Amino acid sequence: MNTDAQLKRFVPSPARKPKSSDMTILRWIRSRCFNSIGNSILTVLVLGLAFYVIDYALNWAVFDAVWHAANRRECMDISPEGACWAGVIDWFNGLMYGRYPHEEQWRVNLGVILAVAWLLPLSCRSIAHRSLVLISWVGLYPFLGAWLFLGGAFGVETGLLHTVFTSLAAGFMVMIYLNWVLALLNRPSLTDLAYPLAARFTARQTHIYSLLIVWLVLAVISGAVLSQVALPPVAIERWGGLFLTLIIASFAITMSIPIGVLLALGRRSKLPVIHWLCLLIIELARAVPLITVLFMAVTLLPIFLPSDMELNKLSQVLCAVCLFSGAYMAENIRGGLQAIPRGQYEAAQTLGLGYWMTMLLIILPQALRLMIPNIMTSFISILKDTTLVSIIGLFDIMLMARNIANDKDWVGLHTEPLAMISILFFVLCYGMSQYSINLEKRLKVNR
Amino acid sequence: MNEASAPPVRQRGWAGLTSFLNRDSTRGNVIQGLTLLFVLCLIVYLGSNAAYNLDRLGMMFGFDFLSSTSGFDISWSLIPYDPSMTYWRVFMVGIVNTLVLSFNVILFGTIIGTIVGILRLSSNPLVAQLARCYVEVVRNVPLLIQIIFWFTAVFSALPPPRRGYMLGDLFFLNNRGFYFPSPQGDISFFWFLGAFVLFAAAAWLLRRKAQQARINQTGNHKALRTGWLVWGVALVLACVIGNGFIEWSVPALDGFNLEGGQYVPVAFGAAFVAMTVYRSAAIAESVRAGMESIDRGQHEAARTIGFSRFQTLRLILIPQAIRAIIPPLANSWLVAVKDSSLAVAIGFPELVSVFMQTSINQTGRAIEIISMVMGFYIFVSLTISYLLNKYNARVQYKVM
Amino acid sequence: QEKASTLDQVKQRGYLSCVIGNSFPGFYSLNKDGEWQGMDVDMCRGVAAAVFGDASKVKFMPVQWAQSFTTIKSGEGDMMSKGMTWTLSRDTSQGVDFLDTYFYDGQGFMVRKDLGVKSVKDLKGATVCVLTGTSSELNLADYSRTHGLDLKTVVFDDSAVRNTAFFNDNCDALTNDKSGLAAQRSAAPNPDDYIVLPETISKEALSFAVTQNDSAWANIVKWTFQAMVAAEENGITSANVDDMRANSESPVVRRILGVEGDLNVGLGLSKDWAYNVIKSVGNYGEIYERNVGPNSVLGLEREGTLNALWQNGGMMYAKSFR
Amino acid sequence: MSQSSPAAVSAAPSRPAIRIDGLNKWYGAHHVLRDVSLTIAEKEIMVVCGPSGSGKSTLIRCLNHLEEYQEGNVSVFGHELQRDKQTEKFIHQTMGMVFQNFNLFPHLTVLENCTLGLTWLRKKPEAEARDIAMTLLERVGIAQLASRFPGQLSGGQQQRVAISRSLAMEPKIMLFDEPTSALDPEMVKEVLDVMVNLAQTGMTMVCVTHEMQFARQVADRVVFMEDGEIVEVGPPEQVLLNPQWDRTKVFLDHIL
Amino acid sequence: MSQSSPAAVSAAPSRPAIRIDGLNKWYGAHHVLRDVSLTIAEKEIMVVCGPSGSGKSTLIRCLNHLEEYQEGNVSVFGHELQRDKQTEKFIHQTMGMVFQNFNLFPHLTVLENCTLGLTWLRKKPEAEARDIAMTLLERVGIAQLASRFPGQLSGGQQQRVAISRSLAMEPKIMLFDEPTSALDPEMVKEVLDVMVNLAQTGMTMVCVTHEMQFARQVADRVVFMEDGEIVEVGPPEQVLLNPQWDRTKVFLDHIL
Ligand SMILES: Nc1ncnc2c1ncn2[C@@H]1O[C@H](COP(=O)(O)OP(=O)(O)OP(=O)(O)O)[C@@H](O)[C@H]1O
Ligand SMILES: Nc1ncnc2c1ncn2[C@@H]1O[C@H](COP(=O)(O)OP(=O)(O)OP(=O)(O)O)[C@@H](O)[C@H]1O
Ligand SMILES: [Mg+2]
Ligand SMILES: [Mg+2]
Repeated sequence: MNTDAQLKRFVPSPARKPKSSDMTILRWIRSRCFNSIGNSILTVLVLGLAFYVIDYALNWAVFDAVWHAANRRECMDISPEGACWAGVIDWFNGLMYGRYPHEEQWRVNLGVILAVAWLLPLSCRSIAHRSLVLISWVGLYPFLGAWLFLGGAFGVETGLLHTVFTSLAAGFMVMIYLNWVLALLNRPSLTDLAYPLAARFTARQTHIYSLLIVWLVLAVISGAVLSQVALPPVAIERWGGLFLTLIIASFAITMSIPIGVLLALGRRSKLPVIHWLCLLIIELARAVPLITVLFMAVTLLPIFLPSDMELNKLSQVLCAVCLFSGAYMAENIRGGLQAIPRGQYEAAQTLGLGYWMTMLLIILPQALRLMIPNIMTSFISILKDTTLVSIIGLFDIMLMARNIANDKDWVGLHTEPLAMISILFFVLCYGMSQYSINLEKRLKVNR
Repeated sequence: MNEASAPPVRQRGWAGLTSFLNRDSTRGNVIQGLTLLFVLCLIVYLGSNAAYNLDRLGMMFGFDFLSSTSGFDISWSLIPYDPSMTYWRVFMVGIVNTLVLSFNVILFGTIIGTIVGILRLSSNPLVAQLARCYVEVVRNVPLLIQIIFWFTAVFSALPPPRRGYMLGDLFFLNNRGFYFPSPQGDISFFWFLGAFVLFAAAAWLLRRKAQQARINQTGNHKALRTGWLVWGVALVLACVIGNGFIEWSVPALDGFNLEGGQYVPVAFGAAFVAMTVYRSAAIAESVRAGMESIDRGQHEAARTIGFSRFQTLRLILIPQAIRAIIPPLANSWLVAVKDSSLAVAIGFPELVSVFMQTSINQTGRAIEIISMVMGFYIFVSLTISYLLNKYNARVQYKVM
Repeated sequence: QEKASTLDQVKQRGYLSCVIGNSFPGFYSLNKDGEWQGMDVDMCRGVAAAVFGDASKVKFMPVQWAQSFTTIKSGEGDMMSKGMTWTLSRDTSQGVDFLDTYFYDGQGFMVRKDLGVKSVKDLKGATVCVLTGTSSELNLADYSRTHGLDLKTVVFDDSAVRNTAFFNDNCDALTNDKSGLAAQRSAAPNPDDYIVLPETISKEALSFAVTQNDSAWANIVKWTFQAMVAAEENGITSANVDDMRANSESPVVRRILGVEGDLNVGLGLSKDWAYNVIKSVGNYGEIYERNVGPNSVLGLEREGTLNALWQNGGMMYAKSFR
Repeated sequence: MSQSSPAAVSAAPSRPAIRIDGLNKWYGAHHVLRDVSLTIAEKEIMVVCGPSGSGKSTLIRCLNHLEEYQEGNVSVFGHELQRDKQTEKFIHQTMGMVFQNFNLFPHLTVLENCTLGLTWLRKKPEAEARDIAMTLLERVGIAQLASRFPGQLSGGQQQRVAISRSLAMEPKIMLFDEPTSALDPEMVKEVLDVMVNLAQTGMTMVCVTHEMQFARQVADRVVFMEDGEIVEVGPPEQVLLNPQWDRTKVFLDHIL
Repeated sequence: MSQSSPAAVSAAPSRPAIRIDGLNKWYGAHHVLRDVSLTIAEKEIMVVCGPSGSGKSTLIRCLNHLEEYQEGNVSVFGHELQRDKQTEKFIHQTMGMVFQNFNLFPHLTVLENCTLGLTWLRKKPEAEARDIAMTLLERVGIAQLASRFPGQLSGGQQQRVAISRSLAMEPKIMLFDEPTSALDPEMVKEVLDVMVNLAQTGMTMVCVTHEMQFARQVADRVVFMEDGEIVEVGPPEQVLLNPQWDRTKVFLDHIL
């Protein structure tokens, strides 16, 4: 046997780059597209079809299209074959904001910007309470947004609860942004700054108390500032267009996750009553078309609720859509829960985590991540399904678009608005699905 | 670790009660009891509200309206219908139309979807990309828009009856619909059907026999082919024999429209095409996912044995993928049935259109009608999931 | 328990809620600024002006056909003005009271000129496009049965889709209230290719409806409309109403405008209620002109129709303000 | 090396850490544990071996109540197991477990895996939890990987994280279920080294493993199971080198 | 035991079964095989070992063209591998492969797994195919399980089916990629026994494995790889007992 001293030392030879391959583009095409007769025929067919479709679509939508005209008749006189985009452009405002008053539309824009801005600090990895950003967005932003969109003198016309929560939301947003700045400057967060103060009152869970202190202080300040603002009220009936579509869709999307989680956990529960109840809700909601659920919400709900209850169509529809999307989401999440290996539950159990902690800290984060593609698909279908609210008469973008054909100037203009919102939906939905693919890839790196 | 070292002892009195309450089974029962109570209260509350409201609004509840005359016409119905028939008949017409539409969508959507799904995995990048474009475009635009698009932009744009397309004076396609000859008289048609069923059954038995023979000894696939052949011959025979008994009614131009024969309206065509296209995209995705879910090792094992691409697909991949594909597929079918309700937008007389819209408008019986419609969809959904579960139980891989 | 009077409810709520539909050009439809416009809409605005003195205090509730009546019955909607035809069954079994007819219509047919059809009788075997849930659908079935026309119906939920279908020649004829036909004709790629057949196969009296057995409220709606017609009869317009109020000598005009008498007391409204109505929405003629007249989307001539004033041979006949 | 006295080897010492008494368990009709009785003393290191399906995992999972059993008793430090919150809590505070396939939480970093229990259950401030975790990670030699995700580690490294995660909760007893059998041959040694170290600190350990080298080196007693029964118990010299039963010998011939 | 002459051990014999010449392979930028050259004689039994990630699997997969490579040549019985139908066919007729995780077709019974290739590719009548398959299944000792589905078998049994399935196609060369590493310790032996038997029939075999017992028993030569390179080749006595390189020794110390 060789002793260690006699052994030769192994030094790996350095890695090198492959010699450049002799594969040219032409050869690549040949090897992939024309490598057999069948394949060649297919290739030619595909090219022909693509050419025909693209040529026709471009001619109609771009080359022969009319962009400026006073009414439909003028469009037809200019170019009978092409699209008449002028009507869509004329109605653009209505398509976007529905019946929202002209001079108040900035509030819609601001609300959307705030919604996005709320999430921007997520880009900073070191920000304090990073996980709370998303949670607060779901839980608090709606109050702020609702106040912006509905208006009313703050604290006077708005209800007490709404006032309080709007202040809390505003305070939280300010806190997120202050924390963001502090994190960028590499300084301790507000919570840490308030830590000594909180430590005076309590020994345990001090960081939670210090968070609460900072939040409440900021909320009171922002509430005071907001109370100086009086936005003219805008009734819910005036919401419409893309704005309404997005409100319904985003509400349904955000609510579908908590509802779905609860239903899914309930369905997996060992307690028979809970299990069967959740199973019933999920299966019933999934068995019927959304249209019937919507119809039910607007025709039957008023019958089943107390007669003096103020209901508006939007809230009825939101209820229906949430229940519906929640049931679908529950099935996705259940799939995710089932895919989590038993070992994860056991590992959590041996650490001593209870049921809810195991779910919140260990299982749900994984299940949701695992199901991102399915969840995203559900989100996309929720967004698409919101067009159905037009059938029961909510003035979402679809109904606004269909209304163009009833306008005096644009009587009968039908295809162009549809084409326009098709493109819009395609962009939105495709964007979402690409984002989900991206997200999935990014999360996979961690695995 | 200090807190945990003291072993707890059995406690009595209050402490015993808390320990009783702490026990998992007790907590479970309490939670369940509360839930049950809550649900019951909710039902009672909603019920009493409904009773009060119905009374207040002077609405009636009951299914007596089903036997009254509807008074409105339905543009297309597969079962005999005229305005002097009852609402129950309207319900039936709606169901039949819904089922016919969704059955066709399911059938063709599945076929096209499977093809597109497999094309998406093609090694020809052009083909794969085209299939991808198809799927992406179709599934990212709301179905409602697509239905309206197909109706207004394509089917309505067909030429009118007098200038429509025709095939040998038998089949006609125009902007009213698709017309084709139909057998006249019920009795002879049932003869034909009977002959067909009989021959099909005989052929099936033969083929089964042949298959068994193949399994037992003979090695080649001749027997199998014979089985198929017999089936084909039987089919032709059934047609020929059946034809002798049948009188055909052939559509012909008369006045405004084609008279005679059978037809399907363009609304059906538009709804059918839009929904088939939409469904096929969804199914293509399931098929692709199913194919991709198969372990790479299976491809490799097949390749090392020497199977060609096609043989691998046919012998190894598809039989396995089927198991992964069937559940989402069945789900897709279910969605197809539900989606058929959107055909209301272009006036195809399906269940929601004739019953939940027109009939509610005429009678005002919202609770009854909506619950009947929901009941129908729930029934369909339960049936499909029952069949699916049966199937799943059958095809699961045998494990220890 | 006794239901509070609708008038009190409306006053307490601070606005009038008016049941309309999604879209019926000329009667109610959205314009591109998202404002409701049309004849029905103006009627509601008039009532709001009568009650509050402010025509903008009205909330429009576009509801489905299916919910029209329940919305009124449940008290959610105060009045319905959605081009609803007054029929016996609706009046008796739907829990509403129909009031005045503000527009006399009738169902007609539009066909392509080149079909050479001159009368509905020639339409034997034809395919007809119709909107679902309307009385047109039922009338059509009746007419087809009584005259043995064997018409085939194609039903639509959405008028825009129905129109497109018709212009694409999917049906031989389009049936609708005649008021609508003109509008639909104007939407055609080439309006001259189409004609409206002379027959009117049904009577469509488009009327208001309010909840049953609340005559105080019914009176307000009724008399608001009467005020519009009476104003036209007496030559009061939104333009000259101030002038008339100040200077008119006519006792009728003075009574209408609340300068004289106490006609408002019985209604429970303010003295200038009718003035407010006319000031904000105009008289019946103005409303007609604005929404359905020759220069509107519908382009309907008024002369010689039932909707003309009685002096001109129509049926618009104001009851006495006395 | 094992530091236990001969007394600990031959008989249970005065204060048993775990006492198993006539344990019987069925899966449906399948009788997987048959009258298992065993006493494990404090600071004892017990190795369990036996062929596949003999019930080793089931036994060890019964000890910390991951599985329920139908008959018999298990008591830990005199505290009898039963299904209620308090016992559960006590058990999980007393025992740590390391699984065959690590069961790390893949969505958390190595550090977060280790601090999770400390911050959420022991309510330690984040900074303190971090210090504790880092000390442990250093002890198993992977402090430099603290910010990685489990998916980015080799099997051996993952298993070491799993051990740290358990140790962070300061258990008195550690259970190992085939901690090295999912590892590449070269990585086995890393993990075994950590376990040998741990054994030398005087931790009570119950360890299912086929690594006979390890058993010989550190075990106080070895248990050989077959078909849900304990065939042989004794010091490693006796069970591994000089088995009394034929079944034990056949098994050892195969795996050695 | 191997019957090869010393000549076969030291140098390639006159007719090489496989000849690998300057093989280089990259996964993206990752250089996984670096100038690998090796000649395997007919009837030779070659064991490949090395640490995880050293490219053993990649090498063996290049041999039967499951992977493409960027540089170098592989020829089998004088046929150079390239991407065309004929070579593919030749390769798959000549070589059988057994995978680490069996890759049986789960939707077919054991028997159908073995006869599938015979009936569809060799166009044998079903009865004949069945006889061949049954003979092979008997040879690996699981004829009684022929009608079960793979999911109903233990790992060792599954691997034996996989071997039969390959053998049914009458390959001249068998490739094994860690055939026993997914198995329970006791089942390893079943499979190794089958492989030893196979080796004795004079089959050419290339086998990636960490079972040194097996290597010593049947291998004609052992290849040790590291980082995509061949570090050492030679008869097992030399490579396993008396390695020339430090890396080999470190590795062997770990796994033995
Ligand atoms: N959840 C379960 N349901 C039914 N039977 C089970 C279950 N878990 C284990 N078994 C059976 O119980 C017996 C003992 O299993 P156990 O996992 O304890 O064996 P083991 O000794 O750990 O084997 P291995 O070395 O393979 O891990 C086996 O026969 C197994 O098939
Ligand atoms: N499909 C792939 N894409 C990218 N890299 C790969 C791929 N397959 C293997 N590798 C990398 O190539 C290297 C060699 O892998 P290979 O599987 O050949 O190793 P091995 O020696 O078989 O290891 P093991 O003993 O773990 O099976 C590894 O570093 C691996 O990460
Ligand atoms: Mg085990
Ligand atoms: Mg490998």
